[in-house]
Amino acid sequence: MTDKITNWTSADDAMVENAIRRGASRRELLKMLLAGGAAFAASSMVLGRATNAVAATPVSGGTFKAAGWSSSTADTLDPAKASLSTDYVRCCSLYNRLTFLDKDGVTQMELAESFDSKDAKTWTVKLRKGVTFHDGKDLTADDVVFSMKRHLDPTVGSKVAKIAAQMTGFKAVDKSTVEITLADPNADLPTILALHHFMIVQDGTTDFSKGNGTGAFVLQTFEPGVRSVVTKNKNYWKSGKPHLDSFEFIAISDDSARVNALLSGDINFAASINPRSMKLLDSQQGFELSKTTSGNYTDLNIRLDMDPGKKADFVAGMKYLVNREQIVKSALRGLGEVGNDQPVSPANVFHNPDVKPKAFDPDKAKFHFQKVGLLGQSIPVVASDAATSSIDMAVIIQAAGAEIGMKLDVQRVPSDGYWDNYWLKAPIHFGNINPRPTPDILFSLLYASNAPWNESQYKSPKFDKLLVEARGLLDQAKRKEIYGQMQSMVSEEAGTIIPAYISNVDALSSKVKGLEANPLGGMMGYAMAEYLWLEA
Amino acid sequence: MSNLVEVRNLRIEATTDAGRVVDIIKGVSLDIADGEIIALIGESGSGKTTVALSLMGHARPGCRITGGAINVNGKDMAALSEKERAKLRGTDIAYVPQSAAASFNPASTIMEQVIEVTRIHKLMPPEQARKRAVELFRALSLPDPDGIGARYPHQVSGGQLQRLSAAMALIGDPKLVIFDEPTTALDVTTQIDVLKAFKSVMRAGGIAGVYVSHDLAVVAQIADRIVVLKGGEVQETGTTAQILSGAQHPYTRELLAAFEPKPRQAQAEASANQLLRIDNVTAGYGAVREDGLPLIRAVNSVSLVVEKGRNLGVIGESGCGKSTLARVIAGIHPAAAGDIVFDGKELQRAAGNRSQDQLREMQIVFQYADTALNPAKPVEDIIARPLAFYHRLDRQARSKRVDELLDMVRLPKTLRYRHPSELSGGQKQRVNFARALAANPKLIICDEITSALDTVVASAVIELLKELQRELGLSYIFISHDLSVVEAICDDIMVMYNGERVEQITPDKVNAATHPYSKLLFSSVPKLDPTWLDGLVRDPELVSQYGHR
Amino acid sequence: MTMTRAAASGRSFLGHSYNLVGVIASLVILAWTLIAIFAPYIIPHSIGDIVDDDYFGPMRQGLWLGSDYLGRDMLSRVLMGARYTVGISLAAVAISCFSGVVLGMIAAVTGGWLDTCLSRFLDAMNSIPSKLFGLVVVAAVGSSIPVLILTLAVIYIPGAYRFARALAVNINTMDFMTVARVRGESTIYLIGSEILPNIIRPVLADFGLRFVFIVLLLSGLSFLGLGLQPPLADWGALVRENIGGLPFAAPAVIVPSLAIASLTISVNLLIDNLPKKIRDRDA
Amino acid sequence: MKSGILNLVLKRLATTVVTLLIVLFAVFFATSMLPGDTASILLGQAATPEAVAGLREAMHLNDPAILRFLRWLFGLLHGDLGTSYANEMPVAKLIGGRFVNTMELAGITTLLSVPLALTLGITAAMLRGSIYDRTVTILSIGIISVPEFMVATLAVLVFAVYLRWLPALSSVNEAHSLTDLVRIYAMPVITLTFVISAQMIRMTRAAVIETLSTPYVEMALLKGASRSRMVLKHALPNALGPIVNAVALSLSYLVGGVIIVETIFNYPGIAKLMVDAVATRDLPLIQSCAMIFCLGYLLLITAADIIAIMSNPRLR
Repeated sequence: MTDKITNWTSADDAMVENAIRRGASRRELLKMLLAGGAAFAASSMVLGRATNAVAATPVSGGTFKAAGWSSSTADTLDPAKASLSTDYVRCCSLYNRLTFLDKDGVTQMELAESFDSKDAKTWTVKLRKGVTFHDGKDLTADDVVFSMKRHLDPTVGSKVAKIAAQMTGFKAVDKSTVEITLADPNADLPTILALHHFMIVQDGTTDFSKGNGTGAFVLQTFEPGVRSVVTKNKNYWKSGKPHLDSFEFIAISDDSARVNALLSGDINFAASINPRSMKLLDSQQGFELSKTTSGNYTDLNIRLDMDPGKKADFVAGMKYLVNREQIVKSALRGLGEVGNDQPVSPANVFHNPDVKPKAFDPDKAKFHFQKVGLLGQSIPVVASDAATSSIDMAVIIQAAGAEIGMKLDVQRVPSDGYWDNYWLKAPIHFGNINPRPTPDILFSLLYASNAPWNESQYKSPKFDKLLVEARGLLDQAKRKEIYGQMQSMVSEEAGTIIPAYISNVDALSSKVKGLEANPLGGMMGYAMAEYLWLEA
Repeated sequence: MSNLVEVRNLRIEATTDAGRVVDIIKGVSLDIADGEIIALIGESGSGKTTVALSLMGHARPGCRITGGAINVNGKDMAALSEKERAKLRGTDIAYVPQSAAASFNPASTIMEQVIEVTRIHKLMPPEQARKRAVELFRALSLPDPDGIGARYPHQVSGGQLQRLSAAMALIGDPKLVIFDEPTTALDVTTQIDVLKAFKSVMRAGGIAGVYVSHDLAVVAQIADRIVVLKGGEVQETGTTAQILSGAQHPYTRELLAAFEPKPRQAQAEASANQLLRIDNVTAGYGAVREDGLPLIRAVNSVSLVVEKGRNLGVIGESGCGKSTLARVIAGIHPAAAGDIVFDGKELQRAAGNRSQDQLREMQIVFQYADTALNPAKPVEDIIARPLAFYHRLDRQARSKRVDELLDMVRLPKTLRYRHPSELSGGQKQRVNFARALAANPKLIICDEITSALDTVVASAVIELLKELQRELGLSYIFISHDLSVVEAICDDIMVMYNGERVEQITPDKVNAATHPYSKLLFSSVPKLDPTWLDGLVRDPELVSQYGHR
Repeated sequence: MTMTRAAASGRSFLGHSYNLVGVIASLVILAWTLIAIFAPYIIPHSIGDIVDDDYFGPMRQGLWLGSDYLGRDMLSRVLMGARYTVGISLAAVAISCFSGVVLGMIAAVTGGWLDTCLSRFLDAMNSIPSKLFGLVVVAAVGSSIPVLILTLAVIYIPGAYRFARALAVNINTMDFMTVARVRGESTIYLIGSEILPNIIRPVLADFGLRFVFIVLLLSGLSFLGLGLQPPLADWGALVRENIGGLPFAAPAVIVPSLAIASLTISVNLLIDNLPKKIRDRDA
Repeated sequence: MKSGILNLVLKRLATTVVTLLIVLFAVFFATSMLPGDTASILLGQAATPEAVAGLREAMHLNDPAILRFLRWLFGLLHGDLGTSYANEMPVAKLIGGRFVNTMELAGITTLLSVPLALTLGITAAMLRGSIYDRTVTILSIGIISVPEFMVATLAVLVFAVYLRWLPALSSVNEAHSLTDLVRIYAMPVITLTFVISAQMIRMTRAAVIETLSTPYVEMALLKGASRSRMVLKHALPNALGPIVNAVALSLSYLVGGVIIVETIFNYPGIAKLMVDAVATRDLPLIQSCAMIFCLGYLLLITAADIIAIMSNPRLR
């Protein structure tokens, strides 16, 4: 239950209290909340928190069955190759990372005991003692070095090869200490190593289908594209964990089929349910919704180096044309928060709330479009299912454009091959960015002049200088001030419009306890298996 | 009750496509005494089969028994329920179908089907039924009576199937047996054996019978009394002798007239030029052997000559290769060996390589007009097509010529807008012929064109052919298994047996044929005299060598 | 597949006998075709507009068929959907039946090696499941209306070919074909004037049946996300995107399914009750 | 007589091989036209040029497609289906479990739908023109006209969500007891039975009606046979040819056409595997699945022909 909800005021709290006293039914409550404009639909969430404030003590035992939304023959247990939620969940249950992000986005230690560095360039990592792999071998520095080095080898095809490139040297000082040297200073190294891809595997592993890690569960069966079953790791180094005996993870691509599976009791947990199925869940007893604003967003990119993005007025006009509230309400069914065209989400400690997005103003938009003579021309906008809800957003913007005589031609393209053929290439297209733990990763990945994923080709030397300066700073207050300034620059000057941060909603049966929000994504940053338990 | 069967003004109606209701049987009454065999005579469409079937209380789909009484063996079939009628079928009254080949279920053995009546009505245990069946097979002089039961219908000849269907009818010891034109589909020689078998079995069991047919000669051999039907009404009844000697009703007289041999006018003598000559032509089916001849040789080195203005008749039983010969001459089925000379010029074997004029001058007319005329096109288009194709006539000229052609074949002009399915058998064959004439041919090959027609209609068509020959100087090759038709029109007759030409004679020397097979063939044609069948004595050795055992 | 005519009274008109079921069915089909033609002019809202703040809204004044999952007007989307479902399916079935029948007749008349290799090839095509074939094609060239029409047409050509060839082979053995061939007629004449008139009636019945299969396959493809591009949507896509409304019987999912059913059922009924030519003018 | 069937089977095997080759070449040609390749799709957003190049090297995707296809074909002769690009597992292992699932579902559906369809078809033909006949015809027309995902979703909603009698998913690996098996297979089998039996009913009814109008059936009537004896003993054996053909066509749908049912019930069958394979451009997997569909179709057609021949002594 997220207890850190940004726009939840005490007035709303009072409203809920007296509603319960009057015996308001769940349906009325939902209507009241929606009408009240609070961009927060999952009333059961609130109900959950208000009634059983005292969390019951964890119960051990039971089999937990969860369903994600996509799987294929390309499923893998190799953390470096993990490409989607299904892979992350399985890796989290089998392996551990050096560090992890807790529900407040603060970096906590896991396999590492301590991270220290004087100049943020060379880091010494002390490993925890007494940690063993599933096959009984002890965790040593060599395993960490092997796990880090393999990201640089192109034949591995690691998803974070670019981020790992900045780590130039790894040395096993002794059995339980590792020294990491960076190309240039980066204060966020501990947070970076909390990414799922940096899970620690045993030295020399080539066949990852065994899932031999140090994690809370041991692999029982794995059929790519079908299912995986893991069982409790008796001698797990975290005492008292995990609570579950066995955890099965499958994937159901059809949204309504996934919800129906939950409702019929076949599965206890349905990840990332479609906003349209919300109404159905609401009418059933015994089910909860868990909403997390994790920083995942779908953005509309207008390339500044190509027509029509070249004309500043066009970009400004488009920013006025985007009705952010309607997108959150209709496209995301209220499960999201209005965005201010910059990548650092409210869930991140460095978020700068003072940066205000441009209000929805069709007339101003029309004025800008007329100035550059683009009114009435048909402008192609590429969207796809690959970028969540991008089609619904495109249709809403298209409808708004039609009102003022602006013809936006929405072209929906198939999802396979989208990132390869259309993303970063089409003049106006939608993208989708997964959450990243630190503003430094986000900015260097997306907005730096030489950024590999510079979606709108935003080039600003001043911005690049600030980026490098902030990276090496160890003083958090100064860094927050610089990152705040960078966020307003991006919101003003870049060609990328971020209408909203998408909240990830998972649905679960009331018997499942222990679930918390996490900035790295739904299902407690995919690591829920370790923390959940099943009430009798 | 002296009569086994008493039918009092039976009325049956049928509903046509457009829902119009038409009376097809208008008040028929007849009686059948015990052990008596009566014949129902009439052209196709006269209602004779419908009346016969009504004796079993059965009406074909679309028809309904609406009035009158049908007392059979004391029970009124019209009044009984379907269940009760079913009890009588096969036990009291049995049925012998027209084409036995189609009436046997291809998927089960002959014995099973023959003894099925005993199993349906639980008359006797299966073992006893089998023994009874074998006795009947022997009585019907079927070959290998013990073994034939195990075979499937397609492994047995048409004649044998016909006799097996009789066994099937008799196994239930019926009081009355209905024979529905059982021998029409058979060759003349086989017909004799079948009729002999029927007659002996019926007489031995003293069973009453109804023999439906359109062939007066056949009926004369087997029936005691004859009922003549036309348009669903009884024209005349009487004993066989009365009908044959002094028939009153004009229609009956017409039937009898069709049997007298027509006086033949003197034909143009063997004129000098030969229209068509073929020299030892061989053709057949199946894989071609190394000597270039096909495995199965249907036509075996046959030679013949057709003079201008004279007709050649080709006669033989089914399977003797006469149709294949016709197709070889027309080029439809290219010959494997031998050459064909037409109007002095050597013809290519396959029609495809012949010149358009050669194709035009030689036309072929087929037996079944239903398949020879395109059902989807009106008569005028069918006749006009050769005019457009060969003579490039424009619309008016074609339309005028079509009218002339319709007159030539004695058809009313109003027929031109009708589709073939709306014409009678005779009319269809005339349209078929008009199409051939449209090409102004020199030679017309007629392949069994009258076999599917009633005797009366057939003789009319023959008359037409003769007139046209006189007017247009045509010559015909007339192929048939029916001697009387060939005698009526042809100047020379060629007899074929087993793919070979056994003899060529002129019509007047028919009785003085030399080759044994021709003798057997010509002697098997039934005569109007009722005692002919009993008196017929056939050289057994001849029959065994040439007849279809 | 003949259904007895006893049920309906037979009225005759223009030389054909009609019956009640056949007439009703053809009226329904006519209605949908007219809607398909005049859809753009009669729809109250454009199909992209969001007109209702709530989603899966009930039927009411102004929004006669309720609203869909985004709050768009269902009536206009169904009417425009008719244009795509009927239009695309009709175009596809026309192409597939035309080419299937022509190929079938040519194969039957020429026979020999052309017949065998054509049959072999099209039989092979038949073995690839239709939805997967659609998937591969759309994945290769993207999904636009012409691509959809061609894909649907190609999927059903083998079926039309086999059906027409069987009929034509039957007609080919008839004597009037032999007479025409001996006359030296060309293959085109044999097909056009001799065979086609005889097999046109069963081919029309097959045409109707294939139309139904194509409508269903189109909605199947939409289910797999391979159908039309938003905001365009044929009925199958409408059912697919509003499937979320099924649990509480939202009109948004019920109406398009009824539309599909009404069209396919009436086509099926029409096939079984085609007007019969009156042929009882006795000689 | 036996030689009749033997050379038919041999001739049919020859055509099967030829057809199979045609299909494999057609599928190869289609897949080679697909944009992008396995490497770029697997890397997804992280697909930088050198990462893609590195992965292609690892998967040896660099040699030309035609060569890879021929190597797969050559491997096929030795019964080796090649290794999947996406996860380096042998294709046979990937397909193995799913093939069994598809066959199980197809088998159970056949056992249920074929007898049902035949009885309905035959009885409708026997009682032609009656109320029963018309209801069966209208029902079969109705069922044919409803898209299958409607049938499936409705079934799930009614039986799984509201009534909770049956599981919404068919997790086949939890079927330990017979009751489990029945519960798990109930829903997909019911849906599939709906989808394929309608067509079979119509075909059976038409075939039986046609044979009922033949002379030998009328002969049986004239021998006093009852209506049921006429149909079962005389009409049906001769109508077997077209009926068996229709059944074969419907069953071939069960192998490849059930992608929608598999998606809704999350049933791990081959159709979904083929969809994944196309999405990841996994050439060996696509070819193997296409081969299975083609073989399934051809074996069914051959079986239908053999049964038709056995039932008709004239051809035997």
